[in-house]
Amino acid sequence: MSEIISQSVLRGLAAEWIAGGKSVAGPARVKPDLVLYRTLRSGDDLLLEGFQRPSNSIKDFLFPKAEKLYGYKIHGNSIELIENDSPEPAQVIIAARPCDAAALPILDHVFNWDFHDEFYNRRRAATTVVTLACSAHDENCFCTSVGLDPGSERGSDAILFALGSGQYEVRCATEKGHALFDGKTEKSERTGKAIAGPEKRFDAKAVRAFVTTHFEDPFWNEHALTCIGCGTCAFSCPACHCFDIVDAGPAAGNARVKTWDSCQFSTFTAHASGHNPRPVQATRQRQRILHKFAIYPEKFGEILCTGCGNCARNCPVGLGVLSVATEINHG
Amino acid sequence: MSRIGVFTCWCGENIARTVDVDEVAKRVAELPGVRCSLNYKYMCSDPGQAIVREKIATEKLDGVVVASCSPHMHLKTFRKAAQAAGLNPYLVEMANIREQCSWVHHDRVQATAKAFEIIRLSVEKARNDAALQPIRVPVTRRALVIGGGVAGIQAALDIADAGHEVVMVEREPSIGGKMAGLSETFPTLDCSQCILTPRMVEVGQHPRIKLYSYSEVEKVEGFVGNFRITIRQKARYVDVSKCTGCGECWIICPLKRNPSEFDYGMGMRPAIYIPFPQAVPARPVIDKSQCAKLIRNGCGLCEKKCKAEAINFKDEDRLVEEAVGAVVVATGYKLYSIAKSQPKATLAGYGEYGYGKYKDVIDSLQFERLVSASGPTGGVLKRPSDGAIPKSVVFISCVGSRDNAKGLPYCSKICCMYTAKHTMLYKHKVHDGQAHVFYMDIRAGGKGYDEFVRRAIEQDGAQYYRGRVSKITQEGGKLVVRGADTLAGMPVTIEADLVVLAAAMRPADGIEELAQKLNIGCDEFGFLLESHPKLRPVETNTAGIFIAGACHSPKDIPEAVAQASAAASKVQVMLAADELTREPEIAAINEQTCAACFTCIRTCPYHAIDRAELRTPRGAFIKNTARVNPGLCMGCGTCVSVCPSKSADLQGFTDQQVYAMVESLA
Amino acid sequence: MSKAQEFEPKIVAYVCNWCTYLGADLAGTARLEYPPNVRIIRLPCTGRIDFNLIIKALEVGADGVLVSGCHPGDCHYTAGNYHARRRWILFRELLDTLGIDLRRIQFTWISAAEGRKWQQVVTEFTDQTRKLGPYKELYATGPFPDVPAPETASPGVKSFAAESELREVCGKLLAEGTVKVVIGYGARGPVVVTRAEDAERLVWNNRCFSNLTAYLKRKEIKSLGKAAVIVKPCDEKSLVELEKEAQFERKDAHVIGMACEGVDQPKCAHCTARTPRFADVTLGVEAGPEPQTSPSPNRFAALMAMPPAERMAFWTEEFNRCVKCYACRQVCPMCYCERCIVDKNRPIAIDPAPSTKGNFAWHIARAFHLAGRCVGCGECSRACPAGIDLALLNISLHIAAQKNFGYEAGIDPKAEPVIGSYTLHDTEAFIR
Amino acid sequence: MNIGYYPGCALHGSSNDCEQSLRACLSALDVQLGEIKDWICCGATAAHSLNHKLSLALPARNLAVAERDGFKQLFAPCPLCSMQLLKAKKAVADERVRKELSEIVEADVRGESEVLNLIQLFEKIGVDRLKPAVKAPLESITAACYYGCLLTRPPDVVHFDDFEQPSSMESIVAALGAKTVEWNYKTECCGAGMTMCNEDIVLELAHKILSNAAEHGANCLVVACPMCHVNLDMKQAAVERRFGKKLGMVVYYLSDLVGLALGLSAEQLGINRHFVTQA
Repeated sequence: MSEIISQSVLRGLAAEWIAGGKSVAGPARVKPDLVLYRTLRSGDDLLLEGFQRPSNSIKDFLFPKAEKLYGYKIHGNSIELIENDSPEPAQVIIAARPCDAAALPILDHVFNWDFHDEFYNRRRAATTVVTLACSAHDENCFCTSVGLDPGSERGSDAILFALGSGQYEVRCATEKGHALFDGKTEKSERTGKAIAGPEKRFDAKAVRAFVTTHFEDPFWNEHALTCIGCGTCAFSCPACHCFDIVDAGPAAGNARVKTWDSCQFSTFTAHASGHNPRPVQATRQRQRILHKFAIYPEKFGEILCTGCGNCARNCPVGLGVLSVATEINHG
Repeated sequence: MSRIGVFTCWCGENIARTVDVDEVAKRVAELPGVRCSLNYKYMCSDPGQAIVREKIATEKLDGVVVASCSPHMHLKTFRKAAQAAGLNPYLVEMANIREQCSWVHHDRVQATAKAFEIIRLSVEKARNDAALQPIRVPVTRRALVIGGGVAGIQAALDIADAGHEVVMVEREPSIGGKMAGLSETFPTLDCSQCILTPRMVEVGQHPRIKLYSYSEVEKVEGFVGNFRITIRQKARYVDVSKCTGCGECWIICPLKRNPSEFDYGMGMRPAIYIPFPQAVPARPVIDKSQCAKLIRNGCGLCEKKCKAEAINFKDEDRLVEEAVGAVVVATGYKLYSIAKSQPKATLAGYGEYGYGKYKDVIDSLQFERLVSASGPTGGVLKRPSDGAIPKSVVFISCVGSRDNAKGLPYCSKICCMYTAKHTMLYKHKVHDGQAHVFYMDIRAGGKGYDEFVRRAIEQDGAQYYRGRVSKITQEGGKLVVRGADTLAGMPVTIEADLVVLAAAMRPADGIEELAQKLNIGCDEFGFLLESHPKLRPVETNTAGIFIAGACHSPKDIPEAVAQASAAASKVQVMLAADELTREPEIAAINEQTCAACFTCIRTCPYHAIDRAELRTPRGAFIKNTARVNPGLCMGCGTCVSVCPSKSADLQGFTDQQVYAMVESLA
Repeated sequence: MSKAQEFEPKIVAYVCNWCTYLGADLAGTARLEYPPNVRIIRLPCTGRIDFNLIIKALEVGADGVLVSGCHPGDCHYTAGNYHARRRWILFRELLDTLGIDLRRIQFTWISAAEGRKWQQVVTEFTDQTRKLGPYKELYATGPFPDVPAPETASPGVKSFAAESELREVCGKLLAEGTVKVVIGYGARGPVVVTRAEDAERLVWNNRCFSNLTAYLKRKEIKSLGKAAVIVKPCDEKSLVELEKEAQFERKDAHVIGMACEGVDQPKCAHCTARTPRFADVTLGVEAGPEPQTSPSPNRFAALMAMPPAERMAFWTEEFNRCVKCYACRQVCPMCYCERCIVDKNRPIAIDPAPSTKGNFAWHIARAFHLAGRCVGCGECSRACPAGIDLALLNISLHIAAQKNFGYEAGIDPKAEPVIGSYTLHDTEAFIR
Repeated sequence: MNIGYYPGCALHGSSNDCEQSLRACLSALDVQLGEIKDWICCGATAAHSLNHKLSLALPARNLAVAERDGFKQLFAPCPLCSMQLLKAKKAVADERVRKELSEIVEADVRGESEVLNLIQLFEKIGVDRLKPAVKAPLESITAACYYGCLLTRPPDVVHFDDFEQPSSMESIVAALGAKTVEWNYKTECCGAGMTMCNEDIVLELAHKILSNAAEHGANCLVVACPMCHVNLDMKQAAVERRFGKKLGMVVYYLSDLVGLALGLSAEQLGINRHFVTQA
């Protein structure tokens, strides 16, 4: 027997959560050709079909682009610190893509590695992730190449499978999932099944082998010539987690803010002395692939990429992990 | 910067009456970075300054803010006091709580609150101050004088007598300028050559004056104290060192019939000539457009005749470089050309006066030559057409000047005076002659000037008509001058033998190109732009370049000489020390981050920024950059605000300081 | 409200040291009283007052900003105020487009002798700002009519006829060694080809969006030797501006101009300049734009038709999506600074965090740095992952430069760039 | 070349000889004169002494009529007419005035057509076209070119030649093979309308003009204005009686000389209708 729920009930539930003070986020059509995960204002703000995946990731709601760590005020020669310990509101992310949810365990490891990031953990605890299995994939999706598939439940509290005609099967994986959906679904024999993933585009192990042994290979120079060094790939990637800490606001009363950073920026590894260990874009592109396919797996045992294809989709010049990895394989 | 001393002044009761100075001093003490905060009745007084010096020592302050009057009043005073106590003067700031607070806000609570915030602004600025050293620029203690007229001569002599070497560049074969061509000068009627020639000889023989005659300034590089001048010595075809000036060559030269530029076409000169007898240097020049030898390799008599073998037909222009610390521009004037076709689109000519059509219509400088003893007619006034003595001469003033339709709206200042002089000279030479003058207003404001004009009218019988001349036609050998006498209220027709036009004064030819070479401005008529009409009349906006004489605006000889001495004294001030010190509050560019777009170079009003290259110690090219020339930058900061990558900054008003001040208002 | 609680506006005044500051001093010596709300910041010249200071004042909570200096012609530094006036004219147009309340920013000329005028200006400006109340509308969200979104690129690749000719030409150039590298378009995006046989990877179709002139500044590409760059007529305009700013010399590059048939970008719908003008070689034949059944909606007009509060709400919404990935900066050929203004942290000129305030400051700086320089290639809007309609900011300044100074970027190689030059009679109706 | 033609009151009336001369010589140069229909008086010098707006409205209507008939160029042989038309053309450049005048004359005045006087017409045809067409070069003619006071004035309205020292007629006359003299009264007034109400002023002025031309060696006068022709030709006999001296100075229209040079006869050009024929 399977639990199913209709789209209208689902939207009603979302409206309920919002009314109940929860912060509900999900895909929304912001502009005719732009779908983003966004905090929803109402149930019918939620977009459930007619798009492949949003061009940002649910990382926005757990590891936000700008997070005030603490404030400080300078009085005379003393400084007063203002803690930022306001409680996080309960949060529901609905209709996330499996490749988004699969990245959460990755972030959990990083933010609880040698230092437990309480900001992240507080927010993570208050968040329930409801995934919507993919019903299609495009030329940029490559979840199958990194050991995932359109229906993978990794990282999600509950997963919806579209059954067509506005019906979805709900499978709750965790208590948080059950807490949300228990009593709200009906029994049915119809079970949903995710579509088959895209065929494997590259062999992740071969990529790992290549990057660990071809550090000086001219391939990097040639391939990265057209990379313009912006932060689009890193910032739209569900798994990328690098951040910078900056002071924002006037000197007298300031706030220390954690913001996203990207290894593709030229100033990312700029030293105060003026030296930059990664002076050209080739070294930065190499670093990104090295971190995702070799360094992170070496440390945490899993590939730092869920194959969502956002980097390829958003890159203004058509690069991204997919194009590098495929070229490494066929190069 | 964490040890700042704040000294709040009462200014007697000017501040203390409306601002609670104790309250302010107490609150300021808590400001970040403030080490000590006190107030005193008269900060600018000696005891007041003593407090500052003492606190700098005892509290080891590294920044001072004096909250009192406007920085324009006492910033220098307190900076000197701090320097005396060993603190770098540029670490001292002022907070204007008098003119901009206590005097304009009478509500005690508001005034006190505002005073505190004004002081906080200055404290934020002081906290981000950097110690600056005055800019030291080496000075080449030599000066360049462009132009050898009376102004140039006076400036050169003053500077040379003060012990500095002078390089004088004169375009004509001889120095002397326009004054050398005059007959007598108003208002004393003393002979122009008699008073000028001795000064010319003095220049020729002065040990510290290097005279480049028949030469022009080709290029000017460098900046105040360090100019590199390229001078073009035009080919003279006479070796000045060998020539003794005996004159055999210009006597033997067969080609006598070339109109003499010095006589403005009134007389002729040979192909090899000196412009006038008292020329300095008295060395001839061969006019290559007329000399048969140079054109068709004919003649060559002068070469044969010259015992000193000084003639050299192979001579060519030579470029010479001179290093100087200051430049005085004294290029003088020329007359408006009156003829129908004008060199500049904005000017129009007087077709109706027939200048250039009727031979006996001449301009004032041509008349000077005709009545000058060294002139082509030996001082006897013979009219150019047939050499007859003119019995009736009409002088027309304001020809071109004060006439918007002709494009020269300004008054040329000296024409009224020399026209009156001309009527006198004419009367003294032709006793039965009658001079007629058409004028609009008589402008005789100088010392003894008006009396001079009255004498020309009352004693020498010049007939003055207040009115304009409409047309001059030639009928039966007579020039019929049709004008109006507005005082009598009726038209006047005079049959004249000679008509003299008092043409407007315009700057010498090529002034615009010279101004561009020197990076100084000129106005729409070409006169050079002074730095400030009242306060700095002989300086220009480019440090180290001064102007004197008619090139700045129409003026008579006394004024030109006075301006020349003024410019010379300014040069002497500059050349007094080996080094020039300048305020260090100037721009500086971070050459690592400069994107070399050079917007700053386009923007800088002083051309103080140049392109430069960053190279490794071994000379390998790293990147292009813009670089500020500390000698020229005046510290306006315009480059700082147009620099996209924020690489340019202004010392004394750095971004760090300004942003800290704005953010302190949060 | 009683006198005490009545709202007292905070006013920041940037004044030049030689005229207005002395004018204020004169008001003091003449004991001319005026409200105490103004806080004076003394700078050597109006030329030194950069646009970002005006925004920084609003950021820190000023309710009114006064900017004043010497009358044109009186500047102690001869031209500082002329340069400043030119920038103010352009900057006001940008602020107006953003919906910032121009009544809160007052520009005036006050000479050292005009103490009375200083008193008058400060009094009137303070009263007016007091009536306007605290500047709550800054960064305020709120309802606004939707601005028509730019048309989207139609799917499907339509290659143009000149593609094969382009491959042939580039192959020959590389084979003969006239150029060492060809910067062109590949299947997925720009491609840098160094070997003749790789010329086959070059394409020419309706997806060739990128403005390849942005690659000419890259050290890695320069080090490869002389480059051939493929430009559409709109990209070619960038070369004109880059040459004016000493970033590029024509002799260093071989420009292959493509006669364009439109690449499905909003700019192509009404683009008529479809033939390159300065290219060394021109390939292909221009075509279109097809006559439009309904003219594409004028997004800029729709934006400017809104009242300022709604425009501000529109931009707050748009900028809130900005994640500061700087794709808009990196694709732009005119953004060639090694260290960008946003990377400078002593002082923090632009707030680095992607907060509302930080995003406004960044996009204002980026747009104003392109005043009179942006050639409208549209790449910043296309590259933005958050879909912010950045083209509207560039259009605002493009029109401003044209309307006020008759200058259009990328057209006339000899025309004086807008920033850094001035005329004696720039329009100054808004300056008191 | 098809040019709009505005005859004005003189050309059909007292100076019809000028029209005859014009039509003859222009047809020889195959230049068609299209007389604009329903033209009215141009206001001459009388109108603006009465009412400034009237002096603008009259010519403005003529401009509107010329535009209606589609003429890009409008030829007005009499300098008074051409000056008035140019004054109206300058006035309508100001949009407010243009609207006002259009209302008054009940026609849309745009003032786009180019106004030509007699000399400008020949300049338009061009010296390089005239020279080859010359069949009988005028060796015997030594002409004093007389412009009169209105052809070149007021300079900021007419913008034609140098208003004090004009030389445009001399270059045309020289192209016809004739010689010209430098003399003093090129642009002095001939008395114009005074010929009706105060004749002796005209006689005095005409005497100065004619005798100065003679003194400078001219054997004939060339004019480009019907009014001047009247005062110098018709009144020459009266001048000779008043000042008791024989002048016999033939006064040609510029079109007469062009016609003669093209080989036309005096009768065709209407020269026989002048008062002073061969000296």
